[in-house]
Amino acid sequence: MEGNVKDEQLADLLSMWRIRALEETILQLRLDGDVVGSVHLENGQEAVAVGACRTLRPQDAVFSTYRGHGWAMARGVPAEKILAELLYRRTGVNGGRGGSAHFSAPEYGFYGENSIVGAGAPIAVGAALAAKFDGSGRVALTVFGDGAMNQGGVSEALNMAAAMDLPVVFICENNKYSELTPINDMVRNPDLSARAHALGIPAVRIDGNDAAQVATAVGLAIMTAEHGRGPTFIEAFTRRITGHYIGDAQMYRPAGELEADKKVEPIVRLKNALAAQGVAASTLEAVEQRARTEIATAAERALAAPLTDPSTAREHLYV
Amino acid sequence: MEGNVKDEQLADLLSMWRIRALEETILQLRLDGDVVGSVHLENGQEAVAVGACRTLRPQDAVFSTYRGHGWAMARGVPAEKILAELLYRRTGVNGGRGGSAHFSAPEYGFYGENSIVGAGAPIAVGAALAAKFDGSGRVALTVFGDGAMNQGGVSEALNMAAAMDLPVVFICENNKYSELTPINDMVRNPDLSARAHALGIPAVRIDGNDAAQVATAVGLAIMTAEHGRGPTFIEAFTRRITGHYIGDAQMYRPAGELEADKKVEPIVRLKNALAAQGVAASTLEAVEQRARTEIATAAERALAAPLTDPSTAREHLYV
Amino acid sequence: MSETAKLTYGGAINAALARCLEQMPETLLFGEDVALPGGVHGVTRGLRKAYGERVFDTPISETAMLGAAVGASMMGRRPIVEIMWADFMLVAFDQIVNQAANVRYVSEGRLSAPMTIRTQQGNSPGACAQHSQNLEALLLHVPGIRVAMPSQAQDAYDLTLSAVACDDPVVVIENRTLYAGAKAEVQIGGPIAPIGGHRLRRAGDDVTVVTWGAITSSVEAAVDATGVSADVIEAVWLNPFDTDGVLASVRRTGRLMVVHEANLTGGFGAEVVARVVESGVSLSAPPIRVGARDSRIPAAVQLAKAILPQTDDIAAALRSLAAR
Amino acid sequence: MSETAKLTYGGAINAALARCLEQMPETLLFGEDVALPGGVHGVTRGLRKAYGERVFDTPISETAMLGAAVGASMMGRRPIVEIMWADFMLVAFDQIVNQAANVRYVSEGRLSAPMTIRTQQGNSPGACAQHSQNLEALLLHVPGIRVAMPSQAQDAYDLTLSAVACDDPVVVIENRTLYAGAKAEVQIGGPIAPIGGHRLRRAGDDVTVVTWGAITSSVEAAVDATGVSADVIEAVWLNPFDTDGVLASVRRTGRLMVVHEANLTGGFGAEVVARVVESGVSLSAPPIRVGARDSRIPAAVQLAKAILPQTDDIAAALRSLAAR
Ligand SMILES: Cc1ncc(C[n+]2csc(CCOP(=O)(O)OP(=O)(O)O)c2C)c(N)n1
Ligand SMILES: Cc1ncc(C[n+]2csc(CCOP(=O)(O)OP(=O)(O)O)c2C)c(N)n1
Ligand SMILES: [Mg+2]
Ligand SMILES: [Mg+2]
Repeated sequence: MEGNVKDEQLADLLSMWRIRALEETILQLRLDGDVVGSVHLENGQEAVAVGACRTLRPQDAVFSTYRGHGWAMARGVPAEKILAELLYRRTGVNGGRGGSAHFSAPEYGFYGENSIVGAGAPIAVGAALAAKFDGSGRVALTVFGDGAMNQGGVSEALNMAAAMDLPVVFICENNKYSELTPINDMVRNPDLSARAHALGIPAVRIDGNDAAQVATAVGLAIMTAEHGRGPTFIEAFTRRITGHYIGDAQMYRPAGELEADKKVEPIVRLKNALAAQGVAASTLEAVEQRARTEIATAAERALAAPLTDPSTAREHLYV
Repeated sequence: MEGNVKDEQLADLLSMWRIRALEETILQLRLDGDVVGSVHLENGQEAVAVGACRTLRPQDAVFSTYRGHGWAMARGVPAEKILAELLYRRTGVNGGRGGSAHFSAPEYGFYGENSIVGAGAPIAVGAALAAKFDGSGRVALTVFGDGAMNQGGVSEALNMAAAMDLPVVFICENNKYSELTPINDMVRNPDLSARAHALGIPAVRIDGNDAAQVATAVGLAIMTAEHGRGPTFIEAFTRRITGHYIGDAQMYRPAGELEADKKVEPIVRLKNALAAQGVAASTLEAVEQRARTEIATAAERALAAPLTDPSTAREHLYV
Repeated sequence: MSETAKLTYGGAINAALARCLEQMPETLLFGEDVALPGGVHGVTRGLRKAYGERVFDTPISETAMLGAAVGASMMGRRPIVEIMWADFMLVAFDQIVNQAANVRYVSEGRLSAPMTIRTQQGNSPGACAQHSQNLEALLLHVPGIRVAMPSQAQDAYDLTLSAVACDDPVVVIENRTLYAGAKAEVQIGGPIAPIGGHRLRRAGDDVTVVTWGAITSSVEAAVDATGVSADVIEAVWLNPFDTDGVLASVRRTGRLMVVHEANLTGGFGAEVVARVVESGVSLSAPPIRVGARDSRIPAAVQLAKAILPQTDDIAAALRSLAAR
Repeated sequence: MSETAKLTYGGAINAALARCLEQMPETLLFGEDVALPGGVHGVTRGLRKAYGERVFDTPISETAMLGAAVGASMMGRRPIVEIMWADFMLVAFDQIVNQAANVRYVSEGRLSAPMTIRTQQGNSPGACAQHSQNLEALLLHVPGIRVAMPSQAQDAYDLTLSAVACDDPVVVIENRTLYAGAKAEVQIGGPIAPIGGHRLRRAGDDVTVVTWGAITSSVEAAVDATGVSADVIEAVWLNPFDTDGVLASVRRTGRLMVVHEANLTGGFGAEVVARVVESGVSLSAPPIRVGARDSRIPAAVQLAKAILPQTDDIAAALRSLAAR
């Protein structure tokens, strides 16, 4: 058991490093001008995606927000295809049509990012509804931010899933901010999970910087769904340790907050935990290195691929 | 004190009878073809409007739904003007432009019905927001049904009012049905007030067939607002003892339900209570008669008024 | 397998939905009050009983309903969702415009959203401003969705089937004033037609009238009353719109009139006019649009009449156009 | 009191908002991230500090925000609410179309909704399909609201003031690609103009080009590049639309072209074409519309270019029109 835990932790560490390296690579590509437009990184929030996605089964469907690169990767989408998407290459998951904030890769169970706050939740409810009839055993997982809880469609989705006992896992990544505004200024009751609870949905508040905790919660949610007991709501506390988007000067952060957040961010934390268990620094180093090498290779390949041909721009509007 | 209570009860009885007589008159006008289109009566729900409106102050603003004739009347809009509105007369509160389901009479503090489920709630929040700056001391009261709780805009309105401490009284008239569908089939947790509570809003569940209870709750809500403590949510249980709209065959009601509902409807109940306190049958009779006479006179006058001139149809689109 | 039945417009839709549920096991049918109560207009009566849980009632949550249709259709279901009044789409327009319409295109064809939205629109006597709008133009500016608008029982049947069978999102806009009209012979059970095309309701030489929706019957009445020799083209499919069919007629008649119940400014009539004149087809008179005056719709019947296009307005416009 | 200042487009809006807050005590300014952070594009920077609680941040609740604007304006406030992207209006379109637009008309003038919605729209490099739409046509089909669309700093200043001073709901559609452009001399502090009117950006004899929004500069570039002698009419107010101004020009030039960034079908260009041809003004060539191809907007810049109208497309259309 203990050995297993350590292996799992090392695997989580690798997954998180992959996402971190992906995001850092994207940042660099954006600063270099290879990637353009608005880009939302999830540095610091990796544990939620990693813990959730390692628990999901192949038949499950993930619906994320614009902050979705890491979710896609945790779901198994190759970094090269994600990077190629952001670089508008033919080899991108959608040939560049989705871009950073709106891509999908259904072949990996990643049903897409969404750039309308809260809009993924009702769509996930639909994917769960389909599961009621298609024998897939699918659970739909949708992730959104703390701010999204104030978007009416999310309330509607929660209620409909509850009323119909639909197999949905709602994950609210509470990273304390909605863009540049603290969530606690925008609500009276800072316990967002209470809203789900009030709708009759089992709701937990967990440490979202601990992949194992996320995995546990999602595992229970899947079982709940499998038993026909419908949705679960998970409020996962985490912190983004970058801006809301690339270029965000983060003036809204109180002094010292970012530094504090960086001390509890999931990679640092897990590294510390593993080191405390006696894992050698070189082993930990190697994990990071492996991830960085993978992503670097992926970036090279993505950059080398041809841009999607503009003559295809009008295809696929209709069947 | 006891005498006062009895006087108050007799006054409530008269107010409720006025609404009942109004609605019955409208029903007859609709069946006769004088009134056309979709009409939603509030028979059985009168105590909510009566209890709430006798507690409101002149500066307060009411926002109701399509089921709003009684709310308007309880707020002081003369029956004649309401009937004239439904009859598309020049003397109607909006000259017939609003009709049964969408009229307003701001001069009486009745800021209008709304035929989009839930849409009045955010607008009431705006009226309350204005009060924060205009020195009016206004409290905005918005009433909507149980079904409206599943409309996202209502959740948004509740949260915004809570987050900003705005003086709003949210009244949910839980009459068990949304059109032809039982609310309990559309939610998992039948306690709708829990949703407001989860947002940090004081929330009570009361007997909406008792005007005194409604008045008490609204009185407390107004005080809460006056103290700058923001919104209150009141779930008022009531029953409509007619169809959702005129013509609704009410096939969805279990056998015996309507009969049972009619035994606890507010007028019957209050009459019984007054009788038990020794009020003479003739006194109670006289109250009803007074209301019926008033409404009959109002209907006659409304019918005698000229139709709004069609040549005015294009006026007032813009300033 | 094709046979005929005497059906109202509403009955024809009911029959089409029954056939979809019967023959396409991936269909789902849901909306407010559609299942146990059979719909506020009775259009879906009996379907819950016949097809069980695939037909269900929803909370008053248009965003969740439409979102659920998007998600279920992405997974291969074929949801048919009812928005009780077109006006109510607007609380959830995001799920149509930003979500459903993007699924196929943005995913580069990897995903699709074969969902059908049934709704109904327009004024009926005494309906308030929030239950009277004709909103097709809003949908017709949105690439990625299809729009159909039947006004006769046969088309109601046929278009519903074509919409449900279509692999893209389709909005079928019905009209509640037609549901319980006279019964007509409806061919049922025949092959499902592909989407698109128009119906020629009158044939003539001097004017081309393009119209759609319930007002088509007023157009027919106006043509009959004036005796003007006119092609009356009912655009039962507005997207795809049969521009070629319209042009072929206008080339012959040299005169174009477009009639819709929606208000004039920004209505789809402008698009029809623009396409015709851009084509360079020669016109013997300037085209005319007839639509509601730009206004909100008052509940008062006598006021609404002054806003909405009446048969007489159409006839007058037709006469003046034919005379030029 | 009028003076000039060197301002960007965004700075001009900021100055106009500051003046509104200063001179009209009934104004309120709110939206997501507009107050403490000063707006995601920095347009509202400093206003919270200067005007306190009348400037505030809201939850991500467009329905509540817009509803709050409706309610506050009914009570005599003059709310200015920011919808960060026009695409986001669609989650709350009901509050604009079914609520704000109805207030004055349905109440027979007893109530009004003097609110201003500021939003911005259009594509910018890399923006996804849900952050790229040009949605003015949807608003322009809605009687009861007004729509303005400035593309230059001076107009951004002037129109914002006129919108806020207007006693009806006005949507001011800005464009984020313009916010941080070059500074221009802006006349500030002058009298507030009534709503309406157009701007003549180029004067010529052979073609009338009607356009609006950020694409106006592409139109100017195309006119300059081709050397075609053209009136370029920027319709900074789309509702009310200055039909007379356009007709006066077309009567002289005999040729009409309309250019917008929105996709063609159902765009407001159709309305402009329809009004002109209905007027009976004689044209020497069929009118031409240039707009985005009917498509969703891909994030990939090279694909978006193939969808959105480029200066070259406009120039080519202009040449061909002038040559006919
Ligand atoms: C309907 C809508 N409103 C506003 C926005 C603009 N917006 C994009 S992200 C964002 C903040 C979301 O905050 P949160 O839900 O906490 O997610 P986070 O970005 O923190 O992960 C906002 C307001 C949007 N995309 N959609
Ligand atoms: C957004 C919207 N969706 C649907 C409707 C149709 N509709 C009108 S009343 C109603 C039921 C409302 O039920 P409830 O909120 O319980 O109020 P009640 O009628 O019982 O007073 C529905 C679904 C509507 N008017 N608006
Ligand atoms: Mg957040
Ligand atoms: Mg109810």
